[in-house]
Amino acid sequence: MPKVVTDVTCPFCGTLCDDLEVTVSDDNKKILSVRNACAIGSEKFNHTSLPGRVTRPRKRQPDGTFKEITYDEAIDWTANMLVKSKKTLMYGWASTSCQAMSVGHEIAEKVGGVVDNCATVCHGSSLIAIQDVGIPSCTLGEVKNRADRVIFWGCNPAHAHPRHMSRYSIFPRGFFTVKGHKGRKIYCVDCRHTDTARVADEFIQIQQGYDYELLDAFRTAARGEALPDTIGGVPKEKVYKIVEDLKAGRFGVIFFGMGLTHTLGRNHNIDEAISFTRDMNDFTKFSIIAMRGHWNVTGSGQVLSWQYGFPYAVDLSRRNKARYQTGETTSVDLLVRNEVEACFNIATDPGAHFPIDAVVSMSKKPTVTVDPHINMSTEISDIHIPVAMVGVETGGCAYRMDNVPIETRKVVDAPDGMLTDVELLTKINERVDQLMGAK
Amino acid sequence: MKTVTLTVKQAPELYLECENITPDTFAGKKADEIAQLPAYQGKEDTTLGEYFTIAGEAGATAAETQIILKGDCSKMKYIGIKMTAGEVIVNSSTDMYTGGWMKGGKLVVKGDVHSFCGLGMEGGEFIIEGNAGNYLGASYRGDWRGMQGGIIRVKGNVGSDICTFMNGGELIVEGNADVHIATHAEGGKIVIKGNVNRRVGGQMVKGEVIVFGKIGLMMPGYKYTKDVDLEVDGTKANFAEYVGDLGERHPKRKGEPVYGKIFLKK
Amino acid sequence: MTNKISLNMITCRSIKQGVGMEAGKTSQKYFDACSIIEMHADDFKKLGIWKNTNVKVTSSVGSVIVKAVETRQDLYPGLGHIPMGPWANQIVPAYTFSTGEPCFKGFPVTVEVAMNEPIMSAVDVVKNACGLLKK
Amino acid sequence: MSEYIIRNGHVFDPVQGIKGDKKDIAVKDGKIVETSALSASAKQIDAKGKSIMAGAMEVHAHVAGPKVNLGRWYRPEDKLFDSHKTPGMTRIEGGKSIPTVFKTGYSYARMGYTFAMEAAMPPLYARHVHEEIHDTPIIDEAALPVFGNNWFMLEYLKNHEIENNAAYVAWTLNQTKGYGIKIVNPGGTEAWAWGLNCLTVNDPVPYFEITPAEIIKGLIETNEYLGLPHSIHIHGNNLGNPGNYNVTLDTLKLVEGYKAKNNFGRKQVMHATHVQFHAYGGDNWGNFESKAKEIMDYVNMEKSITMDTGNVTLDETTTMTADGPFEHHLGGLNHLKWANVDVELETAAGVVPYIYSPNITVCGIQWAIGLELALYAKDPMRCFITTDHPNAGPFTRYPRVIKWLMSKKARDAQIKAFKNSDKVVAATNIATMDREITLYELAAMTRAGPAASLGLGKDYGGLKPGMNADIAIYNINPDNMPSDPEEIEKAFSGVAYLFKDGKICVKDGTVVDNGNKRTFWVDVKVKPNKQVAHDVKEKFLKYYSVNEGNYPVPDSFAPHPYVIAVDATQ
Repeated sequence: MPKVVTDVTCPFCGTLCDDLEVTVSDDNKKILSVRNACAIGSEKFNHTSLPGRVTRPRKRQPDGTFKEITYDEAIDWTANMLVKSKKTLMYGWASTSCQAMSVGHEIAEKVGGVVDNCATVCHGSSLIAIQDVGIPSCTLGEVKNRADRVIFWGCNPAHAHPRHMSRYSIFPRGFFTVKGHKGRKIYCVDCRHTDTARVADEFIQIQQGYDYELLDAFRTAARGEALPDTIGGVPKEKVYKIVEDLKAGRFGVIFFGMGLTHTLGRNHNIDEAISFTRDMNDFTKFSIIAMRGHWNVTGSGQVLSWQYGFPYAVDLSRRNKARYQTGETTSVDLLVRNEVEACFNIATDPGAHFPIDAVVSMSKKPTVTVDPHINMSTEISDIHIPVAMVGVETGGCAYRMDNVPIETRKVVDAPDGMLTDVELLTKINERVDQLMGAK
Repeated sequence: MKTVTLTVKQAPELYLECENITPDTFAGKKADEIAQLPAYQGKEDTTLGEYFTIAGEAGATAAETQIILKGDCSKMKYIGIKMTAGEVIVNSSTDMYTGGWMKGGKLVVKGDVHSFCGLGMEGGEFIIEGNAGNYLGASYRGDWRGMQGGIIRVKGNVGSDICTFMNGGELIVEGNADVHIATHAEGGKIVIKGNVNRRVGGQMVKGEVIVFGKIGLMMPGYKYTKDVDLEVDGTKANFAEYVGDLGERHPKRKGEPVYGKIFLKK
Repeated sequence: MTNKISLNMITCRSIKQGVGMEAGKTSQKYFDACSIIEMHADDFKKLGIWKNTNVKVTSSVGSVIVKAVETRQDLYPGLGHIPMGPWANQIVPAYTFSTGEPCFKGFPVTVEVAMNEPIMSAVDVVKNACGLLKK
Repeated sequence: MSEYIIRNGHVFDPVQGIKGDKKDIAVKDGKIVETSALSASAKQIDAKGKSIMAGAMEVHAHVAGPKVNLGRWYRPEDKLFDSHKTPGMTRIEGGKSIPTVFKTGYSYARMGYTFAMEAAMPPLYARHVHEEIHDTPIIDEAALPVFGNNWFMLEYLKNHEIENNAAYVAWTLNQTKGYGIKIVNPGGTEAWAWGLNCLTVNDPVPYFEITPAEIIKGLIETNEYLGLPHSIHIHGNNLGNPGNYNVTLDTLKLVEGYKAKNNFGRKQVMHATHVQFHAYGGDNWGNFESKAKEIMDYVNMEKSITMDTGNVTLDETTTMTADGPFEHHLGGLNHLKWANVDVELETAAGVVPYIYSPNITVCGIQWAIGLELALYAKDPMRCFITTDHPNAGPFTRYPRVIKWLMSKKARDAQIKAFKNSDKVVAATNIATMDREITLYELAAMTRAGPAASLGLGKDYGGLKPGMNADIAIYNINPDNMPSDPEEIEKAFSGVAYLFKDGKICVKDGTVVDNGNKRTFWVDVKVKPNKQVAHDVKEKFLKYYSVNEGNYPVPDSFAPHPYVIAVDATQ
């Protein structure tokens, strides 16, 4: 008899929908169907049963091909690499459980690693901005229950967080928002007329790269000061009108994405958006929330913070202190400056998502990639160690984009003999202990 | 004043952390003691002696100590960090954090410096004969206390984010600057003899930025008030005065708001 | 005559890219979703090509061959978009302004027609850049 | 397990009324036993010239959870040049005002603490709180879920449905592995969700139309209906503002007519926390003054109250509280980075860095008020020492606070060091107070008292045979008290020995063992309640952003639980 697993958390994006229902075969081996997930989430669950899945570690041979090796061989090679390297980039962590991160950090502290997560190329700018000016924010349920002014700035949830609008931000009816979509005014600021812009009541098309100026204009307008005629292609009349509109709301929220974090100014764009939010609290209630990408990138930031006090790019290379400086201890900078000797990737794919100069630098160093699937990083690594998929084949804690922790669930068994991240890291940790004890 | 000369004998494989190269740490030490001072490369604990040939000796105090660095120091971090007195002269380029949290004395780099130099500087004189990277004279991440005092002079160009959260002191740039100048500043003075890309004085509360060349685009929160004659670093000229950032909060003095100011040479 | 235009380039997420990524980085879905450049109709005209033509996109750090397509996520003329992934990253400058965050959005590129040049697979485009591609 | 006999030390134990007498303490199987119960293999510890107390108990600190962690990561400057690893077995420690979990556990242990209460757990974030507790070494911990602005509670208490409210509280304690009922700015934090506040106990909460006074009384009744080990634990309305002592007195007086009902020996019905922030006179920052005496006159008389001080330590720190509107207000005063999180249906939290500068008169007055509260306290079993970590200062400053309390000389030196010492003296009574807290009183204020208030007095806070072997031995000799107050601070900074559950975890100020840390929580059995079950289901379906099935804290988050069972079905 097929079984239905309920309250399943989707391990794809930072929205972390936890209402999925997954039907699995009687023997716990196969996913038969997935309910309530978006197109991307469904694909993720289906991915477990795609043909050609690698289930054992592989080592690259001198001729460029990969040869299967045992887990023990892979663990030994990895531990030796970590112990030998003066400074190792230990990157990823965004698609694994908080429990796995904890073990990873223990290893990093021993071998002198720099622990960095995907925020480094995603919402790192947002974290820097929050470090500079703080952040007035709220949980997603607050948005659902109270928000009547919703701004999407430089983000496109219709594509990147598909169920965000229906679960939290535009359509749901909440306690004080019984009219749902009708009771909310939706704004979209973007340089493209995206699918998100199509559902907005007001679309503000901004010239790419002028967000900082436009946000400064919003703040200047909120204080009733004069503005130039246009700012980033937006007429000043429109700025004044929107600001008045926002002040008239009861509860406003700004969602922002990589349109701000990646664009010229980076942290400054978010800094200005947060400062605008702060200013608006003098007139009404206002919050701002980052649209975090990977499903547990927030979790990595949380665990690093309670263990070391920094949310990403944590340099433990001196082994007796934790340091942090974005632009120095961040992955892309470390790679491009050749400031590390080896790379350990886990639960993300820098090979696909780092600029090519960084990828080339990585390919020239001893590199191990731990990932359930073949990706661009595994193909340029010396060793690929496949593991069970967290959130599908094993559980563990994850943090949503608003920092709410939600437990992911195991719905099916991993292929026979495959290790989980926690098991693998624990074994690497033990091997590191042996090697370092032997020294 | 006594002089210690450090000559690079081998380049580090990665980057060498040289927080011990300061007059304060060297003070009272002979060459062989200085050679024993720790230096770091990742988890490798090493000594200055491994990477430098050391000659001469330090004075009894920091103020009586001069340090001269010869050879390529472009992969050396933290030179002159937290120095309170004395003199450091580097004949090449240096890496990050050169002159960070400097409190006094004089630091001269004859080449370029990388990012995060002069971070949180409180006093002293820092001269960069080449170019400087990003975050020169800024605050450490999260801190609201950037450059507090002292003077930094750059003969070449500077990168982005210079003097973020500046509260005091002075920066003079002979060349050009990239984006984000004096963001969140609450005091201090910046002079840029060349051009600036964009975003001068964003979210500035107080302080002055004087630009001799062009500003790519003025922030919308700035408004022109009047023309003024100023003497800046020995040059007399007529400048257009702008006040702002009007989107930011401003303290009041005698009931009148105090703004940040940009002076643009006419 | 090879025609060439200059664009301001951004690289962003798309739902197809998301689905493709989860289907597998070596899948056809991923290839179709990411080995493309989206441009405004005016830029197609300026370049003198029909949609679905291969083009070579070059930035300060490198070049990549992708297919030029039209999009629902309307761009304004002069703005180009390649979905984030290995193709886009061939041309993304790694400079981070000391923030850790490379220039994923807002860097200048040139686009020229490359009708007959093949688009490399995801793995090959990365391996090629790293000198690991056995030819 | 090992056996120990601690010989020749001066014992301070209010549980047994031992006031510094020389007495041997025997330890076996994690418990304190009669010396006769030891075998010949017991290890000897010589405590000659030292003072022995039970392990200290932190009654109120923000040490784990979402706002603490936000405070950590959004203040990298708090770790700048302050991250280190002491040689030996410990992990990297860091953070001046908001230490990492490793530093938190080690620091408490080094000062002789064996238990800490996380003072505010938003139920929705309970898993986060427990993940941090799990990673904090050595010390036992518990967490108080916040109820003072919870929608279920507001609706039940508006109609005075105590039984329903009690069933809901019991359900939440079970779901969150919580310890008791915390109230922060009752009603005011819900008002803050609309940018408003409740500044007196009679300001109605928007939409819900209930007053803070009704909330507090309803929760006292709920607490006593259930018979929980701890009483309600309250941070009242209008924290931090000049003239707020009247609101504080109004809040305290709400206990009148209530009696504690429980099986844990707890006597109070209200624990008022960080009273320093609630004992302000004047009506602006210019005429700001101490009302510590007025507050303590009432507390000394009303036996149904316990309290903690919230001592200002004169450091740069990071304020954090579920009192969202207060943090907004504070951010507006000092313009430092303001963070806020509103939590759906439950609470909010704010974080703002703050510098208590000895050059600022108000900070000096706040410093004095905190000390005055303890010095006016007639019953040290009801007045506990805290810094409301990290709000009035980091808990790592306890040795300094103890120094000030134990030495008038130290207080006078600090008063003299203030930039405007005359103004501080004029607005307070501190300069005229001669009382010096004794070691015996200190043991009550930091051990026996908090243990009794938390309902843990049977096993903790004392050194009586049968009690848990949590023991701190300090390098301080009551027969030869140091004339230099700095020696007091030094003695309390690093224990000679710390026993946790009968195991030596700290020796000579150095951590030698990670102990076996436990998570305390209260499991209350109530009669089945269909109404509440229905309401829970409905609220999750309609208003929460997570499924009901994903709300509880799994057992794996507290692998070493100390579960206190309460039967409220009678």
